[in-house]
Amino acid sequence: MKHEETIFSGFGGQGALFAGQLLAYTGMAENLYVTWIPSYGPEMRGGTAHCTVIVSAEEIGAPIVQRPSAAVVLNLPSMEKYEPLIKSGGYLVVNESLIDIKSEREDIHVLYLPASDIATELGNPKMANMVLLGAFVTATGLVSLETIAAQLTAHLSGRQQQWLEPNKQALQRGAELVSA
Amino acid sequence: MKHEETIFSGFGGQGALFAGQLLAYTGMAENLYVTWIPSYGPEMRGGTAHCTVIVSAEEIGAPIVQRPSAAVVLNLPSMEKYEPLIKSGGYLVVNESLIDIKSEREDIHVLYLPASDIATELGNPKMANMVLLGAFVTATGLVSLETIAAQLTAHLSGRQQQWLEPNKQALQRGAELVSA
Amino acid sequence: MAKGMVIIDVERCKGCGLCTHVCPVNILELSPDTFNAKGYRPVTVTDMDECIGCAACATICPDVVFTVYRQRRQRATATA
Amino acid sequence: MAKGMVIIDVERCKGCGLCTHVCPVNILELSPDTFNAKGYRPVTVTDMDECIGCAACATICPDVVFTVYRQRRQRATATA
Amino acid sequence: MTKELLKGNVAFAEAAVRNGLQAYFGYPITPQSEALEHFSGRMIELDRVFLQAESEVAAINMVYGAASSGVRVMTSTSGPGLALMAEGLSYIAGSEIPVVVVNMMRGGPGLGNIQPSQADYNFMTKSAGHGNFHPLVLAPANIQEIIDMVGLAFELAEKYRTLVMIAGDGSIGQMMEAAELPPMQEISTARPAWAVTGAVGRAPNLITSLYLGAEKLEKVNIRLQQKLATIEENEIRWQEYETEDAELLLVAYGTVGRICISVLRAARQQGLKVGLLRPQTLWPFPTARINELAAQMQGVLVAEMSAGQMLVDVEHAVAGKTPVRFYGRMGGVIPMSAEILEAVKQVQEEVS
Amino acid sequence: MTKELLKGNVAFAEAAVRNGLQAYFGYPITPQSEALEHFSGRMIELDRVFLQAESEVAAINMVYGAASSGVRVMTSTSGPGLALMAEGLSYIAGSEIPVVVVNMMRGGPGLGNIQPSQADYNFMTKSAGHGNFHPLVLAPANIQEIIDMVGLAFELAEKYRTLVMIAGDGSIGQMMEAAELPPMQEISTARPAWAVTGAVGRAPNLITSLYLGAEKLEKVNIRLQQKLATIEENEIRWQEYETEDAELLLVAYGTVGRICISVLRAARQQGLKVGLLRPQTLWPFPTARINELAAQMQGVLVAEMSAGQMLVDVEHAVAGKTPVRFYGRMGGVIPMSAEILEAVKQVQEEVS
Amino acid sequence: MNTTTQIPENMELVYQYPDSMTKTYTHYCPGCVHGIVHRLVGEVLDELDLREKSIGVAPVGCSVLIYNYFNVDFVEAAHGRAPAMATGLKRTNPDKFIFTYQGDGDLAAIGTAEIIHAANRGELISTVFINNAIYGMTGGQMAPTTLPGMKTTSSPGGRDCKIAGYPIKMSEILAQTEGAAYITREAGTDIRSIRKLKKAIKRAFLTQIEGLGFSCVEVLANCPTNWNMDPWESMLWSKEQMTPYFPLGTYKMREEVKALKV
Amino acid sequence: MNTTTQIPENMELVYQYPDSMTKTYTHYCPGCVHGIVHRLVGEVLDELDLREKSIGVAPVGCSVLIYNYFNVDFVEAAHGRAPAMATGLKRTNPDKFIFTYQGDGDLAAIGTAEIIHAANRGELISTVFINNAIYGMTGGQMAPTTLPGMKTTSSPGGRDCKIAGYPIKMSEILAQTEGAAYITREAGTDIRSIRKLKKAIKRAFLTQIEGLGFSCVEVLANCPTNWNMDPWESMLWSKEQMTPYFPLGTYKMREEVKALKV
Ligand SMILES: Cc1ncc(C[n+]2csc(CCOP(=O)(O)OP(=O)(O)O)c2C)c(N)n1
Ligand SMILES: Cc1ncc(C[n+]2csc(CCOP(=O)(O)OP(=O)(O)O)c2C)c(N)n1
Ligand code: SF4
Ligand code: SF4
Ligand code: SF4
Ligand code: SF4
Ligand code: SF4
Ligand code: SF4
Ligand SMILES: [Mg+2]
Ligand SMILES: [Mg+2]
Repeated sequence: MKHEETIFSGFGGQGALFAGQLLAYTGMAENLYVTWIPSYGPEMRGGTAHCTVIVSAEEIGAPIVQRPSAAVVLNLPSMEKYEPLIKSGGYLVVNESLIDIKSEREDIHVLYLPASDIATELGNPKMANMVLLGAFVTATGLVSLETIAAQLTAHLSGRQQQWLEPNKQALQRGAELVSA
Repeated sequence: MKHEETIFSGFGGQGALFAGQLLAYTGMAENLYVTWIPSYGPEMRGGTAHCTVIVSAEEIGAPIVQRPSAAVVLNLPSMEKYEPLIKSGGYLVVNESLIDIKSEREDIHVLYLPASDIATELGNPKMANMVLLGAFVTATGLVSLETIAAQLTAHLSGRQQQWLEPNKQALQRGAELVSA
Repeated sequence: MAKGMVIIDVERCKGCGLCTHVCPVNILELSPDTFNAKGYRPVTVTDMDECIGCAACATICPDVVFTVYRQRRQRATATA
Repeated sequence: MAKGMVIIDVERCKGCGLCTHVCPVNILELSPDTFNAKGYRPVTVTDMDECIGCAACATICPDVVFTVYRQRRQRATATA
Repeated sequence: MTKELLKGNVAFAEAAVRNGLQAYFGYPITPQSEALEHFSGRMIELDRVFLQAESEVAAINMVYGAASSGVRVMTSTSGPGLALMAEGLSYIAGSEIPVVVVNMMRGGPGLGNIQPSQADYNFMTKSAGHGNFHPLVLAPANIQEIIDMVGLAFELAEKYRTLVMIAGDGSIGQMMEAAELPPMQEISTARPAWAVTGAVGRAPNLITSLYLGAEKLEKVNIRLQQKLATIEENEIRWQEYETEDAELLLVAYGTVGRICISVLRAARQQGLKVGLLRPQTLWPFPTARINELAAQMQGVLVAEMSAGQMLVDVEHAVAGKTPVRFYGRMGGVIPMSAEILEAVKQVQEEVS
Repeated sequence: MTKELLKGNVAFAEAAVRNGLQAYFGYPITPQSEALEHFSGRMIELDRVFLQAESEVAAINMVYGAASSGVRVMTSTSGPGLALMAEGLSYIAGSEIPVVVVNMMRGGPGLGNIQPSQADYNFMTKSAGHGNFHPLVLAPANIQEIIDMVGLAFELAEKYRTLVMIAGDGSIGQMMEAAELPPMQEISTARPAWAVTGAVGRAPNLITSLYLGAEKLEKVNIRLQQKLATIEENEIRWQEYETEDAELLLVAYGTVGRICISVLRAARQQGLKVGLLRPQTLWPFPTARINELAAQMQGVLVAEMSAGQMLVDVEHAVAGKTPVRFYGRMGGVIPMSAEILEAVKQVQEEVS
Repeated sequence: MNTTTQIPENMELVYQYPDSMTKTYTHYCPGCVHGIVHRLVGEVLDELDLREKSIGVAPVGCSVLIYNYFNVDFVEAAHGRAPAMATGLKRTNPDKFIFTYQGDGDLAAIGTAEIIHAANRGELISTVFINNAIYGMTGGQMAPTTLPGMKTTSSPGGRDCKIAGYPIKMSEILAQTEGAAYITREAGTDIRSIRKLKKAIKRAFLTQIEGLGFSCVEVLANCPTNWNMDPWESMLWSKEQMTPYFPLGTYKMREEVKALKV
Repeated sequence: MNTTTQIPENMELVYQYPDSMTKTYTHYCPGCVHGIVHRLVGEVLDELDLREKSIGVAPVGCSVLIYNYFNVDFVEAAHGRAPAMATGLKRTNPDKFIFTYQGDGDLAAIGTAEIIHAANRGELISTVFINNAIYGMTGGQMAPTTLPGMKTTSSPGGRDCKIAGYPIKMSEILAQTEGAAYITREAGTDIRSIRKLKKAIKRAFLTQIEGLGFSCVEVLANCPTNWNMDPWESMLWSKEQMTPYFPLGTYKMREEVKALKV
């Protein structure tokens, strides 16, 4: 039965919350149950932001979890915080561009991607989140890349629509890196 | 055992509350337990005002009573309200000057005094309360007239001190009328 | 003949005396001996013939005691 | 020789760039390539010799990044 | 059925709009500001009334005014704002007009923080202001439920002419879930007979909570209490999960209630016969049902994001029939299902 | 012993002055305005601080400020004013500073009237604001007791750094009785170490209720709850009357408590074995003692000037050991001893 | 009223009981300006034919029972909150005429924020503000408008402004707000001022009807009871003592308001 | 700070970190004027030697954590109540220097009554009032001072003053109160205005110290984050857009205040 509890985490502005939302939209589009819940703190900039996304074939109880089945980490503090918490057999997706440490766990799948570098190459370092998301769903098979791309089209805000194609490319690049 | 539950009642400004307080001060001076509790309403003029004074040889529980053992009534509405409530064997003291009805009860002591007329005669119709109080304590023997007079001296407010002697006379006139 | 007249709603009067101070012809006074049902000495008119219907009394009365009439003039009259 | 000099507390800088707009001799810019621990591109001085010690940078900096020195004048100097 | 992925704050706001909300007055406060923001766009767009008040004190009195004229009106806030509304809420209760208030609870007391909490339970269910009254309190556990409860809240508020509160626990305002919004409802232009709308062809109406004379005010209080009694008779709502064969009962509401669904699943997997009762109305409280269930239980565990407020009501309901234990987190900490499961096991051990 | 005939409002105000009150901030409201008026003369005369605030919201925050610097400070109010203080009270609780508030309860909800009431029991004992807290609540039944309780209130507030309320019921503010005031106490110029007094020779002090981070705020909440637990252990106060051989227990506080003394006398005269327990602290509540007494009783009658608020605590205490019945008046009606006696007889009949 | 009185034919009615008012006997003390202003409000409601369109908002203060005296829908606000309640009413009933009637404790102390923000929003409501320099209802405590040196039950030594603050000038403050269209301070203490006051009330009400913005008429009044004066003495005292501190006059009047015919 | 740097002998220190401030890194967004004003407050506390005498009152708003940045005793007020809390502090600690630091939501919305009455009482406290035309902390909702047409998260179509009310001018209002001794509106958006602002803060603080009455310095500020601008752009926007609506200048200055040397 499909059931993935994923944490997306990074600096404010790195798009962790949006990547999580996009996954939730996609799960919903694929007729799965989903919850998305952000950490929220005093509305000031500069802190870390994370969200928990649950995608499941079954109705969801707790929307937050102590030990996620997966974590997508965009920066070092997130890596340090969530790497130890991932359930055995789970996934850790790492933005290698900004995180220069490696996981020592052998009971989880770890994917390292130079996400920020790829994103910068595609025109905007803020798209690192999409690189990681593309890699994550491809590795886990949780949802299909096509559905994500469709949801991206639907949910990228007006100002961001100019970045639609590059974002799709970022997803694609992430996917390619893990399926390669 | 001494125990008297008295209601003083009249128009606002007729001094029902003060007469009650004076009785309470006097009871205290005579080493009795006392409570004084006013009716209080929206602070507007023109309504009726009443208070309940309990003077007792024993510690006092309820400070208000459904059926007083005595009532001192300064105006007609007060008469109409409290006359029926007085306990059998109790006292009703009536300001005859303003109340032209009579009690038909035979189980209580009723004293009629032309209090306002006497007070006017003594210089101020507002002293009717003292006439009635003098009569009441004399008839019941609850406290002594001397102690009241002493308390009057102690508790008449600054502006009212000019009326001290006339007030004492009013007490005396009331007392004389019942002991006569 | 009187230029004006007032009707007094005795029971509404609280005997505040304000009207007695503003009547330009000084015909209002508090009743020296009678009381109304509320226990106030209500206002009375000493000489209605003197009334000029100026409505000063009605203008200051807090208790809407007065109804005021005035002799019709030739030209249209503004209301108070 | 320089008329002034500034010391920059790199770690306090948030890279807001305000100082770069007010320096009268235009010697401040945000570091194009380095980041401080908080992840900001901190301000740097391109040519300290040009600094006149006017303290404009310190006056506008919201994060108290600058310490400013100025050549002693003959007459007493008012502080900023 | 068209579900959308909706954030709790936006969901309840849009649900209110579609339920024919005529006016919203509020003051920003985390964690419910997105609701106010949503109203600010939607209500104006629909040519209805939206006004950001200068304070919660003003907001609740604006609501009071609007409700007096018989329109559908609401506000939303969180702890400190709710406290500032206490006087107004009491006036509204005394005036017997229908008003809906959403409280997205955050950590307290005082400024506390903005993390989720359930520590306003007593404030809402026991008093919410001075005098003999308290609101009817609904407690949603997911986005669909908060949407549905908005409609229910208006219905109940208007049916009983009473104050209805929706008690969210911060997280429910922030989380997203798929849910279906109701269809857009026409705004009714009819106004109830008691409302102030201008005294045309009838005696003037008066909306007041002032009753001079103790006997008069006592009558009003008796009426209010009777109304509350009627509500207590008719409007108790809760949901049960696997209680038929349960030997240990979990009682929890809101977000903790849904977390307990996960706890229950995990417990059952481990062979523990756990059931869950999730109150959907905090007042009136499902006292009788809990009492009934208590008979079959070896123990009851109450879980809350508070120091144990609903706990007292559960204890009252259980009435000594079986031991009642408590697991609580405070200050904005959301309990994890694993922690509660631990607590369940502990109770299990203790009682067996 | 020199007793004076004192009005309740004046008595507690003067008692506060003599207990070394350094500052009073308040806003007039019936039935406690005489206290504010008394302070207005006495405090200024003694060169202490008296200020009539622009509202109760301001008053409680002035109190909050003054208390933060470690001085002895208080306010007094009634229902609507208390409701407006809810936010401030919660901040004070969260900041753990000692504050004393007198509430002379009047008829509610809303504007209600100004007659005596006990309908703020829940508001005071269960919440008094948002978040996990409630004050320590003292309930005087006569003038001497309110005088003594003012001293006690300051003592407890300062000992536990907590919020203490004195719950008067309107009539106690208005009535006069003979009582003895305490001697004039010197004002202590010492300030506690936690107070803000200017950071001279020490690290800055901070008075706050803000704790970012759920774990931090949870710790504070745990400390607050532990403090409440300690208070519950040490500070329960009540008075008993003829309970030794009683078969029927009256429970009542404040003015109703003293009325029940008359009820008890009358009942005993009629051969009814009635006893009375009068809580002097409403929180913490004499739960254990009532539970203990319940064992010997055929029934318990709770009398209140409310819809039955303390009733719930008594039921909780009795825990099913014996039937609990209620006699209440609302909206400012003071129950007469004769009415309560009737209720006693009815319970007697019902249970025997 | 004595209806049997014969009215001579050459007489015309120049003053009669306002239709908008009930015949209920007021609870005010003898000579209290509250009564005068009530009457003026009634007359203006009549003249502008507003009775059936009106919703009044009662304050907490001596005029708490104002609703008993008008044939008009009313709500009873919490102390000081009348402008907020009026805002709620007006926003949802834009075709109705909404007015508040407030005392100085109500408007200038506990309700300061609400009146200022209602004014600043240009809320289409009208406020009648009775400044009697005292808390009448609760027994004569100091009001925010109590004069320097004035003795009250909570300033027994006379208001010491250094400690108790200064009498607050609400009209001056309200005039500073953008949304206020008409702010004036009048008096209700003699025939001339009362006639002017009535015009001001009418102008204020018309300001709302014409949609021009917020309007407020401050009325320097009296409180014979708590001032411990007889009514006429209190009128003179109000004029002599209050007016110098609270100068009469129009503090704000938009051009469109000036153009209104009253 | 890099302490190894060699300071040439002919150089003198002209600017250094204020003693009254802690070295704590602030939580403010890059380029936020809150930081500039904090610094100025720190400098003035230093210059007037007030650190050990001071008790600060923190608001609820972005500057809620101000106490972390000063070596000064602090209390954290409820939203808008800082002036009341300051009053309680000052009355019981007349020898201490008490200041509040408040945002526009805090001071001009929910705390309107408290600031006006503190001013009107002539409370001996000083207020620094940061007007950034927005609710910064809660995510950029409309403030009472938000400009006409300005888009915020709660005025998504731009502030429509007919509905949402007009930007409120607090300095103009506070200047109307008797107890205010010094009320000025400054800006924190360029070198000249910042230097002037510092003098104003110093004057305000001295006003309290000399017992002259209430003082308040309004600061036109910025909020790059919620205005969606880069910091410098926000400074220019503040100057260009806010100043016309909120004219800079001294709105009230008692003679004795004018005489103060700053
Ligand atoms: C929250 C609250 N605080 C206090 C009161 C008590 N109170 C009633 S009226 C009033 C003041 C009345 O003064 P004012 O507004 O000047 O009206 P006036 O009686 O002088 O006409 C006060 C303090 C209340 N009802 N509610
Ligand atoms: C009673 C209450 N209502 C609302 C809030 C939420 N709140 C916190 S700060 C704030 C506004 C902040 O704006 P401002 O005062 O302008 O300060 P800024 O962040 O812009 O500096 C609000 C509405 C609160 N904490 N308490
Ligand atoms: S109408 Fe004029 S003249 Fe006639 S009684 Fe009245 S005030 Fe006097
Ligand atoms: S003014 Fe009116 S109430 Fe006063 S005395 Fe004259 S008629 Fe009577
Ligand atoms: S002191 Fe003046 S010249 Fe030197 S860096 Fe700063 S702004 Fe530029
Ligand atoms: S102003 Fe300060 S924080 Fe901003 S870039 Fe310059 S040094 Fe850095
Ligand atoms: S107390 Fe004063 S304001 Fe109130 S009715 Fe009497 S005179 Fe008028
Ligand atoms: S949100 Fe705005 S006001 Fe707050 S710190 Fe950031 S820039 Fe400054
Ligand atoms: Mg007044
Ligand atoms: Mg702001």
